[in-house]
Amino acid sequence: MREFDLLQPKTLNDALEALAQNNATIRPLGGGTDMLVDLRARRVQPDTLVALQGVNELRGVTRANGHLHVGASTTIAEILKNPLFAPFNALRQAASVFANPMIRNSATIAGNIGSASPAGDMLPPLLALNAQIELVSRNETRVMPLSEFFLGPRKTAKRADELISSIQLLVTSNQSPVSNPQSSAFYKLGLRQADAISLVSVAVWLERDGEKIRDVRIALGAVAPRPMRATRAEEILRGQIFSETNLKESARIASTECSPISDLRASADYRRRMIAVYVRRMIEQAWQHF
Amino acid sequence: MIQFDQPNIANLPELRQIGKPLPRIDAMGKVTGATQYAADYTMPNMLHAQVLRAKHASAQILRVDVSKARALPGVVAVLTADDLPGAQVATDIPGVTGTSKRAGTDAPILARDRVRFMGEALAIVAAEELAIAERALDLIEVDYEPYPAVFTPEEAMQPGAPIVTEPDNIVARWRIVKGDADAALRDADVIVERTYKTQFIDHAYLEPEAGIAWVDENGTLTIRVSTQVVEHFRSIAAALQLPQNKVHIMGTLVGGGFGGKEDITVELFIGLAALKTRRPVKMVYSREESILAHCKRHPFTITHKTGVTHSGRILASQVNLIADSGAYVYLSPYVLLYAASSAVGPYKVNHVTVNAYAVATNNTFTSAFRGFGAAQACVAYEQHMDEIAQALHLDPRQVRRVNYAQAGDTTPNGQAFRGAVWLEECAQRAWDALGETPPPSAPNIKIGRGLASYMQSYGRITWFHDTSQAWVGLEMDGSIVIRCGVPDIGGGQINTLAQISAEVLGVPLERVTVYSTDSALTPLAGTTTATRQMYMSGNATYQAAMAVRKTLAERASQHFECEPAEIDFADSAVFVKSDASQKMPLTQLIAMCAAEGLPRANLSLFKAPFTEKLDPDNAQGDIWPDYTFGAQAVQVAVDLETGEVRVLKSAACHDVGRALNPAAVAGQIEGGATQGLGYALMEDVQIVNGVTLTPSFAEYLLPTARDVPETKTIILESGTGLGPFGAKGIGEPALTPMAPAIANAVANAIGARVPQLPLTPERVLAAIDSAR
Amino acid sequence: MTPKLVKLNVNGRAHHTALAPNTTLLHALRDLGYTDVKSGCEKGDCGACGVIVNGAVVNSCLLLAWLADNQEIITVAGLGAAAKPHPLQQAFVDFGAAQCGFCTPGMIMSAKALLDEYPHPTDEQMREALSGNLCRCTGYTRIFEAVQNAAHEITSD
Amino acid sequence: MHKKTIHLTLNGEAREWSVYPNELLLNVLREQEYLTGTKYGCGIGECGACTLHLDGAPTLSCLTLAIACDGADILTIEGLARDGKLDATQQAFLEHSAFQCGFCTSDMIMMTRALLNENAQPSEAQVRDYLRGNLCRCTGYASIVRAALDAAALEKQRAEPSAAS
Repeated sequence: MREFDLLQPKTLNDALEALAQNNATIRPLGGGTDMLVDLRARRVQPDTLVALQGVNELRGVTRANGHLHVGASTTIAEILKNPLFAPFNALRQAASVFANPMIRNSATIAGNIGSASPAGDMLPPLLALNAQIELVSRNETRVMPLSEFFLGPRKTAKRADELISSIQLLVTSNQSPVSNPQSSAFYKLGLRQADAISLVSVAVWLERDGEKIRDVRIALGAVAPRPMRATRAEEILRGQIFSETNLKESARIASTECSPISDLRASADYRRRMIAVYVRRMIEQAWQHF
Repeated sequence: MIQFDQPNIANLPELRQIGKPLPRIDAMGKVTGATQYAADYTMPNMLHAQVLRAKHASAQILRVDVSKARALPGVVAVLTADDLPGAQVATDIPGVTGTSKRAGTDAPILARDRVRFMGEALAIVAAEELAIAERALDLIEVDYEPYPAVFTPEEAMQPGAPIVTEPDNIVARWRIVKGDADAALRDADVIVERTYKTQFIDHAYLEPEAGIAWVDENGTLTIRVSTQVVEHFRSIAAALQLPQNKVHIMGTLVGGGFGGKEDITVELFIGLAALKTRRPVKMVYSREESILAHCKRHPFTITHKTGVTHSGRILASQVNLIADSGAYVYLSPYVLLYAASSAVGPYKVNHVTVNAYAVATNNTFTSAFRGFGAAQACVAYEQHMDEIAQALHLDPRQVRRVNYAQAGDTTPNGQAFRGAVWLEECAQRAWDALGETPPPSAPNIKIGRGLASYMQSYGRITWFHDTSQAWVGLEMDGSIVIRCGVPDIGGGQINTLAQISAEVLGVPLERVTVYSTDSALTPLAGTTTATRQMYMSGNATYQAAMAVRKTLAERASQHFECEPAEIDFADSAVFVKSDASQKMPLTQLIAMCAAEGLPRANLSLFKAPFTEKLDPDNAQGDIWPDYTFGAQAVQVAVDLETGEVRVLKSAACHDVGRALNPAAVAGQIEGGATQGLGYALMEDVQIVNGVTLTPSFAEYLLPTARDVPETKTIILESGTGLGPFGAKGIGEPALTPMAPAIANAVANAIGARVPQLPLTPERVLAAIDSAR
Repeated sequence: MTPKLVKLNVNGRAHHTALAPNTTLLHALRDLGYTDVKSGCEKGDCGACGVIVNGAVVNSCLLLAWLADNQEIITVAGLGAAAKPHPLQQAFVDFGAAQCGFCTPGMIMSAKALLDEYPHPTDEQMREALSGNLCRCTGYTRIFEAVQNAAHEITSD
Repeated sequence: MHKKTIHLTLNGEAREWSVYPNELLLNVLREQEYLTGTKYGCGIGECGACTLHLDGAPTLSCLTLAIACDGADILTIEGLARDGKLDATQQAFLEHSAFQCGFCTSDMIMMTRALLNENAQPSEAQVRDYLRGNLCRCTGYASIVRAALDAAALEKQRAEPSAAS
């Protein structure tokens, strides 16, 4: 494997200092489940890695001010186990089919986001849940919608001197009299039953108002250079009665909004078709959850 | 779960350990991590080797400059073709293909002027550390000039196609003629003609290829290697120009073989490096290297043209087979023979013509893989049986039933089936084990069922004149020592020998130790290939143990004053069958024999049936000692909107003759079926224009624990096998029928057929579309 | 690339060993003699290198050894030996769950982590827990039997 | 206890060793350099099996601290043959089969080499006296003494090639 120096800061300040001092060949290291594979394959060639494992500020999941703050180092396994994630069904479903249990014990939420693979399993549910991402550097902290974070395959809005510090999700309660019930669902279509890379993935989030879909977000994975929202497909449903016709039309529109490629796993045409099938199925599933 | 049935056990002797699912003697080492595999051995002063591999599928090599690599501190040797003039890997079986070996058959150890597939070896680096060896590879400069290439057998057979290996691209052909198929087709009520395709697949043993080589103080090159064939010491000696008695292969327990460790892997690279550096040299393939550069299963295109009567009786078959041999020949001629000879399956067909070709291309070379051509043939003939039934509007099981071969019927080569041929019995039981068809779980789900019967030989080609040897001895404390050159690749090869000797000599299994897999120190037992070790080395061990038993029984009969036939052995004691009070510890008898100089050990050689080569005009003649028969039934659920397939249930029924260890037999059947499931649904080494698109386990998909269905394994015991206690081989047969059974089940569910493996969701959906 | 002295606590024994920053835990353990930890793919696809670090089963090929400094590591050899095997190990022997044996160490570690979390796992939980460990020989059926029987054995004690 | 870095020449090549103060030269050679030709026989200087040349002098490596070898020139049995050609002492031991089990052979050869460096024409008595600290349990020394004497003659012959022809 490539030679590099490994820094093991104990505080966020030290980590950010290290990133600020160094040039572009420094990279943060989370769970390592992507980074070590990339290092072996020479897809990345850093001179220095900053291991975030020992930085306590990046750990922990807390609920405050109506939001869930998910520390960057939160592992995928923790998303499955921690009851605080219970309201976020799509995120749980994605975590449950994320790679395999061993990888889940190491891989972190920020690592999956930072890798910015178009097929990253956690990304569509986070988009559908309208997650905010917090980026920190020595000089500033900025928060942006996750939808603005992904720029292209493995390209993000994060600068080399920045770290993902947390993800924030809006928590609402189905018991609350002031908010409408909400539901979400996720599916990954792969070529086997476990530990598969997605051919397509679909996450949806619904807010219900009687027989109407008050609000909806649809996010797609592996069918564009970056994980994407199918906003035109959402428009078909938003504020409308939940109906078979609307559902089918929305699914059809979603399949035209994406821009998949053909590769060794499937053709672009097949992927488009599967987007239509699974957008419809996931909306049905989320609706049935109410 | 194993169902266990013994319908024909009356002719078998009383057995105390054979037939019991005893824990294997190699198991404890494996579950505690104590077992040392090839990559686990280190030696003082050891170097690490790495191989530079070609980055083009077809190119002339203009220049290989290793000077910078040699200059890197820590690099001890960099070897290229110039360091080993003339050295070649023999890829034909020496001395058995007879007449003249085809030109261009051998593969270079390191390419000199030309590379023929992407991944071909160009140079070997040996360095003090693995990281240094890897860095040195980057420093080797190679200039290529692209050379015309061909990537499909169909193109490679065209006149004017680029020649991959001289003199032409057709590296092997077989033409089998039995009866007059042309004439018989004219009498048929219906003719069904279909084409089926299979893909490249990878053995994907969990243990990558590995070995360590050193030259001892006597100049003997010793190679400790993960291999199915310790007899490679002979071809290694030839390639490295050493006397055969100066190459010593010490095998290890092998972390999975499946045919992929049948050809030479690291041996010549580390052997050469050790000879040059006079230091121990270790090499372990990366997973990517294993997938990219070692042999694959042959893809086949198989066309059946079959004439049948309205009642489903097959009158004649014409079968064409084309196999992709990749860039070198290796075992292609034999893989092709297995496929050609089993082209019409276990059915009685009086008029058969088979034309089979193995064709060189600039793809990764192909060679042995569990099922060895016969598995590919089964993918075609069993799907074809269902398509015949469909054409005739008959139940596929009925069409099989009227055509199943019986004992005395012959293969396309004219070889008669012997012993029990329980095709119908196996098919019925496998089918019944599926139980009731459940209702679909959703409106978009269709449930389908499929069946496949098969025949698969066990034992090597009989004109190879196969033999095996084993040495069995009793120690003074009553423990048993077996010495046998058998490589254990995980199928329980060693345990089988232990269990046989334990049975014959009445000693508990755990008191048997097997010394195995050493070309210099254990009697040569032949390859762990061709489903032959239980049959060959099992019989050799049985013979040797029986010889020891005979000596001991005679001495005991003197002591007890009875006939030797009255003596029996059990629980480390010897006794008179009719009078249990007449008994002594086995150790006492051993001591008596030792005091009198009577032998307590025996070296025995077992010979398979020997035959002459096939008639060159029509390929008539015997090819194998015997066949295993069985059937696989599966139930699948297909999503009609997405093409996703889930196998819900799998039921296998095989007549194994005699299950020496039912747990081990069931393990073979379940593991083989799971490989067949991968073959059917997800495994695919995609080589496009010579480039492997699936270089790791992220792209090359194996079935996981979640992919295997509810599984039923039914073991039948006809007792008519040629192995010890009437056993038949089950290693390869276990895999063979699974893929076509799944293909038939999917076709049954969707009313259309995907003629190309694997059945990806996309292909299945396309077939569903076509049926609409 | 300066090596650093790392303390690896493996199966209850402390090792102080100088390691370069790019050494994976897999190679560090194998170099220390823990060859029961197998290398099958070096990219987290096969699970043969599975070990338990601080209670969680991970791919040791994807963990830099420095990050395991001072952590508690358990390999299959640490679960038990022939003289006193762990119930999982005994069950793998008794039910014929090991064929070639190369996936067995990682498989048992995943099974161990499973039973630590779910003493009576459902079939679903078991299959999911083992889904990162590829086996090419057994077809998993015998492994499932062994794990369920070991679960029974452990909880009935 | 801290390791110290030392530099030395081993069989003609420069070496940098990092050694603890209590490490024996014998062990460093065998375990770090994998030069196992130098043997462990008793650990207390009674048998001579660990003999090598330290700055030209025959030395018991089991009684020598490695850390004391900073700047030293060490020759072991592995460094004796040059350019693929056996040293005269090795050639003589080979021709006289001056070994049985072979375990003392390295040290006997290294001692003979040292002897010839000091005295190109030793008498039998001088040979026996020189080798008195090196034990052999197999040969009874007769063949070793013959080999040592012959080595002297062989070396003389090699030095005067014309006289040999």
